[in-house]
Parts: sequence; C-alpha cells; structure tokens
Amino acid sequence: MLSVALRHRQGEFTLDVGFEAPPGITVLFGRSGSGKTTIVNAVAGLLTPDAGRIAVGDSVLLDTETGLRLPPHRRRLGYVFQEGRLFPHLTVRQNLFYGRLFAPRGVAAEDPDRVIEMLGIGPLLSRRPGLLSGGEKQRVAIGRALLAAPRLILADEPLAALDEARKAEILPYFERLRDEVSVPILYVSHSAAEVARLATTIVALDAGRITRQGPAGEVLSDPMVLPTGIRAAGAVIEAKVVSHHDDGITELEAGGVPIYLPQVPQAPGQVIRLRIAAQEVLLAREAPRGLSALNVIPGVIDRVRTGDGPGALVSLRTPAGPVLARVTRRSVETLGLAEGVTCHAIVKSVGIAPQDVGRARALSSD
Amino acid sequence: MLSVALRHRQGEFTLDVGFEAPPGITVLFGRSGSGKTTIVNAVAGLLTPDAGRIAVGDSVLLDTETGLRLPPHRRRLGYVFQEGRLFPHLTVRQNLFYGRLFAPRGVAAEDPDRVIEMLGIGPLLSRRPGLLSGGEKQRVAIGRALLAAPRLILADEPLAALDEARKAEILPYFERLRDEVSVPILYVSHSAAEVARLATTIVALDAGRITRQGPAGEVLSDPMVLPTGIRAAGAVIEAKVVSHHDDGITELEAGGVPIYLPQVPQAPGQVIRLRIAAQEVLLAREAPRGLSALNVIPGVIDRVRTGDGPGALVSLRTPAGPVLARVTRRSVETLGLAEGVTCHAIVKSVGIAPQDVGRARALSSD
Amino acid sequence: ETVTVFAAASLKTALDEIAAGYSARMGDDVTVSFAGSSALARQIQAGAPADVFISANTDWMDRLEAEGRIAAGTRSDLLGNSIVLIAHGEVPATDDIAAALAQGRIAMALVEAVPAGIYGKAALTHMGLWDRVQTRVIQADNVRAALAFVALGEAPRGIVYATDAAVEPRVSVLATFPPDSHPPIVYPAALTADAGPEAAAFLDYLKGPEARAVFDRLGFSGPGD
Amino acid sequence: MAWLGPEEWSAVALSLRVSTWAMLVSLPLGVLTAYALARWRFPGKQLLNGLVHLPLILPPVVTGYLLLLGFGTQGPIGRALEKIGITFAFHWTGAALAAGIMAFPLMVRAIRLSIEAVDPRLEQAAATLGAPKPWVFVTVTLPMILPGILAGAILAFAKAMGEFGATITFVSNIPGQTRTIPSAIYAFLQVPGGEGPAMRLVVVSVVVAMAALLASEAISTRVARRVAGT
Amino acid sequence: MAWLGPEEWSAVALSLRVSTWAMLVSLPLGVLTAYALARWRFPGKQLLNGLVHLPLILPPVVTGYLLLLGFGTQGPIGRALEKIGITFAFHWTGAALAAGIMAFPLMVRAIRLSIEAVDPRLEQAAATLGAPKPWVFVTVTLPMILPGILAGAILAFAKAMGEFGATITFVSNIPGQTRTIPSAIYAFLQVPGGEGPAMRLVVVSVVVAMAALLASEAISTRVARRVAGT
Ligand SMILES: Nc1ncnc2c1ncn2[C@@H]1O[C@H](COP(=O)(O)OP(=O)(O)OP(=O)(O)O)[C@@H](O)[C@H]1O
Ligand SMILES: Nc1ncnc2c1ncn2[C@@H]1O[C@H](COP(=O)(O)OP(=O)(O)OP(=O)(O)O)[C@@H](O)[C@H]1O
Ligand code: MOO
Ligand SMILES: [Mg+2]
Ligand SMILES: [Mg+2]
Repeated sequence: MLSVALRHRQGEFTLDVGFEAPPGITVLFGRSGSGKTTIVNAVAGLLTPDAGRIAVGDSVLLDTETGLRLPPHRRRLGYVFQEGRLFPHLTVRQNLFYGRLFAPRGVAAEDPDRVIEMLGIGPLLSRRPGLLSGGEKQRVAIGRALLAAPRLILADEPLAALDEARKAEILPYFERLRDEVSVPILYVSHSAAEVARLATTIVALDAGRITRQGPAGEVLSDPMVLPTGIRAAGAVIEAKVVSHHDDGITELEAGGVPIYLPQVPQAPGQVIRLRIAAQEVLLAREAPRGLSALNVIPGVIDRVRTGDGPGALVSLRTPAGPVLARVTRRSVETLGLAEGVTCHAIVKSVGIAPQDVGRARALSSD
Repeated sequence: MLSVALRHRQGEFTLDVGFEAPPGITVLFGRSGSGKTTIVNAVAGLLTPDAGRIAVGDSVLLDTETGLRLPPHRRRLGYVFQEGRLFPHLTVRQNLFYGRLFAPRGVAAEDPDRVIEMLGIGPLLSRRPGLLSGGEKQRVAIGRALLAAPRLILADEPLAALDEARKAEILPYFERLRDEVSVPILYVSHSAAEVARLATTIVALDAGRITRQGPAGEVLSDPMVLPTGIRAAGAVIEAKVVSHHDDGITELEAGGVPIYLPQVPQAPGQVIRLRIAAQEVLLAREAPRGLSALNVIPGVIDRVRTGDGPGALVSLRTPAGPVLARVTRRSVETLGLAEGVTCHAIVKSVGIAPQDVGRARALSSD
Repeated sequence: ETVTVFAAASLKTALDEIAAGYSARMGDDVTVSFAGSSALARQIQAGAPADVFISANTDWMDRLEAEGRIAAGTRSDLLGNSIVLIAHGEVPATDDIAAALAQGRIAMALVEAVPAGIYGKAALTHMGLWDRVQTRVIQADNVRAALAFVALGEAPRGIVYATDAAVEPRVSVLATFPPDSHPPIVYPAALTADAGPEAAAFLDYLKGPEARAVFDRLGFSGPGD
Repeated sequence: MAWLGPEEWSAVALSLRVSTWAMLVSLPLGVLTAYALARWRFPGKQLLNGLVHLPLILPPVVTGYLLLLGFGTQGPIGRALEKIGITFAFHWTGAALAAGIMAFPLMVRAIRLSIEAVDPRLEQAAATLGAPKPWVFVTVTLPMILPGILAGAILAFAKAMGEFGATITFVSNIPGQTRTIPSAIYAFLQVPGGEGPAMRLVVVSVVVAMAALLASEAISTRVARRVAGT
Repeated sequence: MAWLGPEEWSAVALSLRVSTWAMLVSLPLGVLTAYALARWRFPGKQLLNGLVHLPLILPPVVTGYLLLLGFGTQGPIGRALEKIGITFAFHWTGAALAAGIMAFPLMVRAIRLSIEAVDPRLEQAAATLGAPKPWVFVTVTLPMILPGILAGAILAFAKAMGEFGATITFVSNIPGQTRTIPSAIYAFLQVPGGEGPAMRLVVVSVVVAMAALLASEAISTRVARRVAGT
C-alpha cells in the first residue's frame, strides 16, 4: 500500500495531491502537464517536493516534516521509464540482473526464470539493447525493474513511445504483472484504453489536482471522468468464459447475459474484463432481428446526457453491468430515449477491440 | 508527374520497383522494412540506387544508364522528414525561408504569407524550434519544404512521431496542400486512416516490391490490399454536403443515399470523402427500425471472404459506392449472406471517425 | 642603425648594462637576443639577422667560422671565466675539493653538451674525481638552472661559473678549479658575415674600457687571464 | 600595472599579438582539418591525424628546429615564401607560426569533437532544401559548432601564450620582435635576481590566459543553449 | 634498431616508463577532476578549472620551477612525502610527476567532454535500481566514458613522451634516472654535429607516440560502438 501526500511548485505549476494506492495497478490518469511525472519522480526520489509525505506500507520514504528523505537507491522501487533507459553497454541479461546486485539479502525477489519466461525475453538475453525493437526494450525494462526486488513498481507512460502494434504486444505483460506478481504498481497513462484494461484503482488528475479517485470500475463508468475527451468514453464489464465454439467464437456470460467474442485465450471458467467503448454501442428500443451483431444486452436507461454538440451519452443499467452508449441527439429524440426507458444495447462482437479485452482480477479484487 | 524505376540491394534487402506519381498525393504504403524510406531517399538523392531512373516531368534526376545523378541540392524537392529536422539555431522564420535562399530566380514559389497562414504558424515566427511542440515542429517543416519552391514534396511518415491529437491537428494541412497547392506529393505512411484520407494514388509495397498501385478509391476498396492487417480494412466513398441541420447533424448525399454526420465544416454543395471502416458496419437483411444508427445504406453483396478466423469480410455494391463490412462467420451463416444477396449496411453516424472525414478532390480528379 | 647581438644567455646582466651605455653614448640601438649558444649558432647558420655573435663556447664559433658565417678576422676571445665549486648556504672555503665532493648531489650543467658542464667534467676528470662522483651528478639544461638547484638546497654542491656564484647570496664558493684542470674558458665574439658597419663599432666598444669595467665588476676575467 | 617595466610591457604586448594572430590564422585551417578528420574518408587520413598531433608529441625544441630548417631564410619553404613577401624567420610572424603550430592539435581536437556531435541529417535536410555543400557548411554546420570552435580557439590562445621551446629555437629571443612573455621569463631566469620580474610576467600571463578560458566557458554555455534551439 | 646506442636505449626505456606511469597514475585523478567539473556544482569550480589548465598556459620551465619549489627535497610537499617514503626529487618518479602534470589538462578535457555526453537519466535509472552513487559511477558512467578515458589517456601519454622543459627543470637530467628522450635530444642538439643522434631519437619518439594515438583511435571507435549498445 503506497500513500502519497505532496505539495510542490515548479514554475507556474502547482501540484497538490494526496492519494493511496492499494495492491494492483493504480493508474495516474490525466492530460499532458497535469503533474503525473512530477508525482512519480517524487515517489522515486528523483525530485524532492516542497512538502509532503510518502510511505510504502510501514516504511516512510519521505517526510518533509521530520526531514526524512531516503535517497533513490534506498527506496527499493522499480521504475519503468517511458524511454526504457536500458544500459546500452550491458547485455540484456546484465541489464536484467543489474538491480539484483543491490537488492538486500533475504528479500524475496521474483524468480528470474519466471520473469524472463513471463516477458518472453529468453531469446534476447545475450543481445545488447541498441539492436532491440522498441517493444523488446520495454519488456526488458519491465523485467529489470521487477528483478530489483522492488516494493513498488513505477511506470511512467511505458507504452507511449510505441506504435499500436507494439502497445498491443506489451499490454498483456502488465496484466500478468498485475495478476501474477504481488508488487503494487503506480502506472501513468493518458490512454483510456490502457486505463480500462489495466487499472485496479484510478487517480484522475487535472492541473496538479486530483479530480476523482477510486476503484477502476466505478471511476470509468462515470461518463464525467473523461480527462482525455469524450471519444474515449466507455464502460468496463466482467465476463466469465463459458466455452469456445468451433467457428472461432468464444461465448462468455456476464450477469446472465451471453456475450460473443472472437476467440479469447482464457480457459472456460476464467473471468475477463471487457471495455465496451461508448461509440461502439447502438441502442434499439426493440430487440433487433436479422442483424450481423451478435451481442444484444437488454437494460434500463439510467441517465442521458446531452451537451451543445450533436452527440449524447446514454448510461444503461444492464444485468452485465453498466454500459455507455454514444448516440446522436437526433436518435435520442427519435427513439424517445430517457431515464427509465427499457432498451437494448447492440455491440458488434468485433466492436470490442482486442486491446480492450483484458484479464480480470483487478475489478473483482476491489 | 514523378516517374520512378529503381533496383537496389542493401544487406539482405532488395528493392525493385517502378511507379508513376500523378498530381495529388501518392502514398507509399507498406509495413515496416518494406522499402519506403529507401525509395524516398533515392528520389531525394540521399542514396544512390544500384540501377534506376527517376524523373520529375521532363527533368531527369537520376539515370544510372547515362550516369546522370543530380546532387540533392539541385533536385528542387521539398523533403518533410519524420523528425522535422528543423535547424535548431535558426528561428522559425529563418527555417521557413532557408530554402528560398537557394531557389532559382524566376521560379514561381508559394506566397510565404499564404503558406504561413495556411499552416497557422504566424505566431511562431520568431521562436526557436527547440521550444515548439511536436505538432508545431512538423507544421514548420512542411512550410519550410513548401517555400523552397519544390517541384515535388516528399514526406516520410511525417506524422508517425506524433500522438493522436497532434496527428489530427496536422492532417488537415496535408489536405490543404493537396487541394490548394499544385505541387505533387510523395507521402510515406503505414496508417490506413492517413492513407484513406490523403491519397490520390496508392503504391502498396511489400518486401521491396509493389503489390498494388492505382487510384486511391480503387485500391482502398479492394479488401486484399491490407498490408497492415485486416483491422484496417475500410472503403472510401464520396459524398456531397446537402445541408447543416440545427441539431448539429450534417446531411450528405452519396449516389442518392442520404448520409448523416456530426457537423462537418464544408459548405453545402462541397464534396468530401469518407472512410467507413469495415468493422464499424453492421449488416441487416431487412431495413432496421427503432435503431440509434442514422445511416442505413441498401446494397447488394458482391463478395464474401472468409479465412481461418472467426471473421468474414463482406463487400457490398451500394448506390453510394463500395462498402466493406467485417462480420463474424457465424453471422454470415445465420443471416445467409452470400453473393447477390440484398442487404443493408448500418453505420452509426459517429462510427465515421473524424480523422476519416477528409476533403475530397483526390478521388474525383483521377 | 640597430645592432643585433646574439649572445649566450649567461651574459644577460652584463650586456643589458653595456648595451644601454652604448646606446646612450653612440645613439645606435643595440638589441640583444639571449638564448643557448647552440640555438643561436644554428639560427645564424639559418640566416638570422645577427650582427654580432658572442658564444659561451669555442666549438660553435669554430663551426660558424668553418662555414664562413662570420666575418674573417673579426673573431677574438672577448672574455674569460673560471669555474668554481659552490655549496648551499654559508660554508667555509676549502682546498680539498675531493673531500668537499665526498658525498651529496652535485649540480652541473649538462656535462656533454653545455659549456659549463663540459669544463666541470674535464676538471673533475683531470683531478681523478669524475668516476667517483659521476653517479651523484645532476645535470641541468643550463648553468643557471644548476645554480638554482644549489641555491634552493636541492643539491649541496654545484659547479658553476665564478660569475654566477658571485651574485647568488644563497651559495658560497668553496674552491676555484685551477685553470689548467680544464680547457681555457673563453667567450669568443665575432661579427657575422653580413654585419653592418655599426656592428664593428659595437664590437670594439665591447672590448673597450667602459665595457671592460662592467665585465670586471660582474666577475669576468680578461680573455688571457 | 606600474610594476611592469617597458621591456616587460613590450613582451606582454608582443605575446598578445602573437597569440591572437596564431589563433586567428590557424582557425580556418583548424576548422578545415577538423572537418576533414571528422567527416571525410580519404587515403592518408590517419597520416594527417598523426601529423596534426606531431607538435604535441615532439619536444618543442625539435619542432622549433624543424621550423628553422623549413621556414628559415635558407629553408625551402622560407625561401619560397620570401619571394612572395612573407617572412617568418626571426620575425614576430614566426613566433606566431610556432605558437600556432604548437597549439594546433588542441584546437583541432576541440573542433573535431564538436563536428562529430552535429547530426549529419540536418546537413542532409539543408541539401534537400537546395543548399550546395559549402553553403550547408556555412549556414548549418558552422553555427552549430560555434561553441567547439570557440573552445578550441581559446585553448589555442592560452597554449600560445605559454609557448616557449619552439619559439625561442625557431625565431630566437629578439626584444620587441620575438621576445614573448615566456622568452622574457627565460631571459630573466638567467639573471641573478631575475625571479622577481619573471614571476610578475608569469602572473600577467596566467591572468590573461585564465580570463580567456573562463570567458570561453561562459560564452560556450550560452552559445550552446542558443544552438540547441531554446 | 641496432642504430640506437645503449645510452639512447636507456632514454627510450625510461621515457616509456615515465610516460606510462604518468598516464596511469594521473588517470584516476583525471577522471575525478573531469567528473567534478562536468557534474558537480561547488564554490571554486572555476578556480579548479583554471588550475587544471595552468600547465597548458605556463611556460614549462616555470611549471618545473614551481614543482621544484614544492616537491623538491626542500619543498614543503617534498619534505612531507619524504617522511612517508615517497621521493620525487631527481628520481624518475619526479619525471613522471612533471610529465603527468603537463599532460593533465589534455586528459581532463577529453574525459570531461565524454562525461558531459553521458545521459544523466541513465544514472538516475541505476539509482532507482538500488545502486549507491559510487556504484552508479563504476557500473554505468565509467563504462560509457571509456572511449573518452582512452582518448584522454593516450593523449596524455603522447604529451608525456614529448615533455622536456618542466622535467629537466624539476628533476634535471640524470642518465638512467631522469634522462628521458627529450632530455637526451636536447643534450645532443647542444653540440655541433649532434643532429644525427637527436633525429634518431625523434623518430623513435614519434613512432611510439603515433602508434599509441592510432591504436587509441581504433580502440575508441570499437569501444564506442560497444557502448552504443549495438
Ligand atoms: N523542471 C521543471 N521546471 C519547471 N516546470 C516544470 C519542470 N518540469 C515540469 N514542469 C511543469 O510541471 C507541470 C507538470 O509536469 P509533468 O511532467 O509532471 O506533467 P505530466 O502530467 O507528466 O505530463 P505528460 O503527460 O506530458 O508527461 C508542467 O506544467 C510542466 O511544464
Ligand atoms: N543502410 C542500410 N544497410 C543495410 N540495410 C538497410 C539499410 N537501411 C535500410 N536497410 C534495410 O532495408 C530495408 C528497407 O528499409 P526502409 O528504411 O526503406 O524501410 P521502410 O519501409 O521505410 O520501413 P519503416 O516503415 O520502418 O520506416 C529494411 O529491411 C532495412 O533493414
Ligand atoms: O649560457 Mo650558456 O648558453 O652557459 O652556454
Ligand atoms: Mg510525464
Ligand atoms: Mg522508413
């Protein structure tokens, strides 16, 4: 459990935050310049804030009142930087084991073989970082942080420098980290998809202040928490794998509602989380027939929000969980969508982007 | 008109291409390592190919048979590099006017005021590149290339280093370039959205060879031209603006079919091009009712392609033009989708991503 | 009307004073370039604009004469000097040079290359002492530097010109080497092959009484003494 | 500084002149050599590199001697230059030549490093904008390596202020003409009681060279920031 | 090389020993100084910077004289060191000291530049992985600046091979003990006809120093490639 309380001024910018990060992945979410890196650097000890207190469990890392300030190398945190920052003169293996040299004896560290296997970097061990692809670099950086036996992992937009394909390649490793490794993670992102897929807890920042914090499910389904624009809106639901069909479709079940997805890797019985982007959802008053969409989720409208634009955001309560739909104001009128109205959310199975299909645990553990 | 014929080996890689780039934007499209940068560098003169001929209109830039090889500075091409490559020691103004110093007298160059206005960089003129944002840098780089009075503009993934928001900010400038400036453009990209929005002509590359080339409308609507993965599939249609409604919806018309979009900036009567991503399209046998989707386009199935996966790609002929839909194999069976079957393509208005709404001219000019 | 003189560096004090006197008397300017005799001789070989050359050493003058670089018949031995054994600090004079050199470092100029060192080595060899003291000799690149070693106490003994010892208060003269123990110490002077007429006047002045008085005061002997 | 006599002042003035010229004249050649070593490939490149470093390796007396052999009035180069009216022998210009040559390796090293730090892709960009090679150099490379040039120049100046062995061997020690501060110090050290004036000259020399060095550090930082485009 | 006499061989052997030790011993101090100048902020930094450059600016004779005053048997430092069994005066170690000090500014400049080129964010990364400062230096900074250290060291070696003025003034010219190649060359050049043997030594000296320089360029390139992580 990480607890952070900070006040810091740099130039025009003032940071004033306080939050707690329970086990799992806590995502710091907010637009550019909102102070995310500043917080992470303060936790890592690379920056000394004007005032504040930072503690991991019982160990206090910083307390400006008592004048305590552990230097970075005594904080035992694994920092995964945006640009990797691998040591170019060392091989991948040497990079990975770098932190081990300094880890206190007797501290239970991750098993290197397991970490290497988990990150799929076995074949790279004797290579040098200069010739790795961006995605490989970041996987090594994650491994390096993990093997330093950290009490906490910090990751500052670890995927931002990667293209879409690389992002998709790395995201599952963070999920495995969250699900298989007991170390809590403080993760900076401004991608809604990343947040939805990874976060256990969300801390939303704006201009140096926290605008909302709480468990991921709650925060994400609140259509007002959209620091990066309305197009990112979406809801997260949990579903259990029921069976894999022969035609490559996996059947899942969420609150009794069947959900069909193109094949997912999880075995029947496992629970996964899905992000359904609001703009992928169509609404129909009657159950539609003869449509190529496989998923139809019945629900009751909770709230309809309209603004100045032509769009409207409709929240539904469904047996599967909250679902958001982004429609036009014209449709709201034509279909008579209003609070309490029963209707059907139609989601094409392929409308659930693969990077939005994550492995669950985070939500269920709140 | 640029004509290129090249053969070149570097290491394991062999390039062997020949193509012509008519006026407008010719996009070199292909996965990483397919040889796009190699071609552009050969055109720019930064690399001398083993054999080949390159000409812009009547002027031959390179002809290995006659031994002719103009040095880069005598080719009069404007190269927009991925990383901008602005001169850090010069102000934005000095960067912009750098090429002018060397442009031959009497050559009709763009009007600087117009270029500066078009790119929206007036307020930056006296600043230095070091403090510009990534998007601003690229706009200046475009202006710098333009003001050198080039016969041809080369752009090698000019948006790749930018995040989504920045990309969206720059794309319109390339459209204006295509539509308002008479210089032909050779543009490298591996983003399907960029290609759909910008290309007049497409040259698709794979492993050093051209797999398909032709006018953008044709190439993009061929579901087999998907060098970057099936998820990028989509069709491009042209539509004329009919009117702007009060509730923020713009009505368009394509081949007699009404299309509704959230407000677009074009005036009634103008023609714009829309990319409809295949995965945003639902198919229904009967015209649906009571649905929040505003756009329903009737059509006839042209072809259904299935592979090993759970998905299928359906091509429709519609009065509005070709439309692609990505559905599941299961839906193909359930709905009985097959060649010659009549059905309806359902597109949520918001399903047309704003970066896929472009200004037309390219398609109509082929 | 400028006379350019190339002179061994050890003559600086004397020549600065004499040149000033000459200029005051005769109106002609005298410019003196002080450096090691070897450097100066090579420069004259290479066509340096020197009118007068005063060497600390007959070898280099011989060499220039043989090459026809000096005006025939103008060479003469201008000055003489003697070499002395010196000690750091106040030490009474002694007759027993061997005993005085029994131990400790002995500072000298380069014994194969620099005149003062060559004379010193010759004298020690003549007295049968060289083999015994050889390993304790520290050699400086010029005689002034050897003097400095003794003055600073880095070497308890040293062999330098009498003229150097006379003006350094931190050393005392233990003994003077007998003139027959080494080749005669002379400073030959001559006009160079392309010297102007004023140069002859200055060379004459150097041999005249006013200059002689300065040389005597600084401890130089006459050429024949 | 009333405590410096006219002879000493003359040495100080001469040293400043000699060092300034040594620095200014060798600068273009230094930049060219550094550029060739950093960017070009040609046969004999390592030879050129060795040659440039020679004055650093040789005892200064030897350098001076070689200069005397080559550039003296009897030397082949000296005679050729004499014909077109250029004299180095026993002239302050010769002192500048000696100082310049001794300082050359330091200058070239500093400039070479700064050239190697320039991104060649910026030079390519300039070429695509129509700039011929010489213009690319003048408008892009040169401004970007200014801090390195400055550092190299000042280092050369400082080194020139201290050069002695090659100078006295090549052009002798003629007051007002070739008696620079170090030569004057040498002459003073030959004289009993000359340590006083010698040390005064040392102080002047150190103050001048230090001031130049510190100024160059300060300017370099500022120019570097400007060149970084911020 | 049968054409070198035993005396000359002894000078060559001594010069190699002196230059090697000068280089090796000054290296740690050079790295430390360069690091301090590149990375630390402290009062008197510019003073230290000036001090380091002093041997470049001063005539070598003056440096030698100052060394004699400080490190001679009568000098305060010399006397203190004598007590703990370290002698510089008139000993080959003194020649190494003189050569090391004369070469120090060159070494420090080369290393400093390479340190300034190291991305401090890599050092931060090492700290977050638990490495205390000295370890960060040894495991990250040091390997990355190896090319610069190598260049600085070889440059210092070459310079040490050519050092004359400060050496002879400080430790004189004792055959087998302090008579380095340049001292021997100087002695030869003092006598008529000595040019021949002098030039033979010049050739040896140049060959050795050039070989070192060229080797360092080659190794630097290779190490630089390795350090770049490719
Ligand atoms: N060294 C500094 N001096 C002054 N202001 C700074 C400094 N570093 C950052 N800032 C400012 O502090 C604010 C917060 O910066 P921070 O890097 O924490 O933002 P961020 O949320 O990480 O942004 P991004 O998403 O772009 O990484 C910004 O306004 C930034 O300009
Ligand atoms: N200098 C070189 N030497 C040897 N091979 C090279 C060189 N430069 C590029 N290649 C190879 O040539 C091929 C084509 O490279 P090119 O840069 O043209 O690809 P690209 O299509 O621009 O890729 P990307 O989308 O990643 O920019 C690649 O296989 C690359 O590895
Ligand atoms: O002054 Mo000297 O040069 O003793 O020989
Ligand atoms: Mg940040
Ligand atoms: Mg490329």
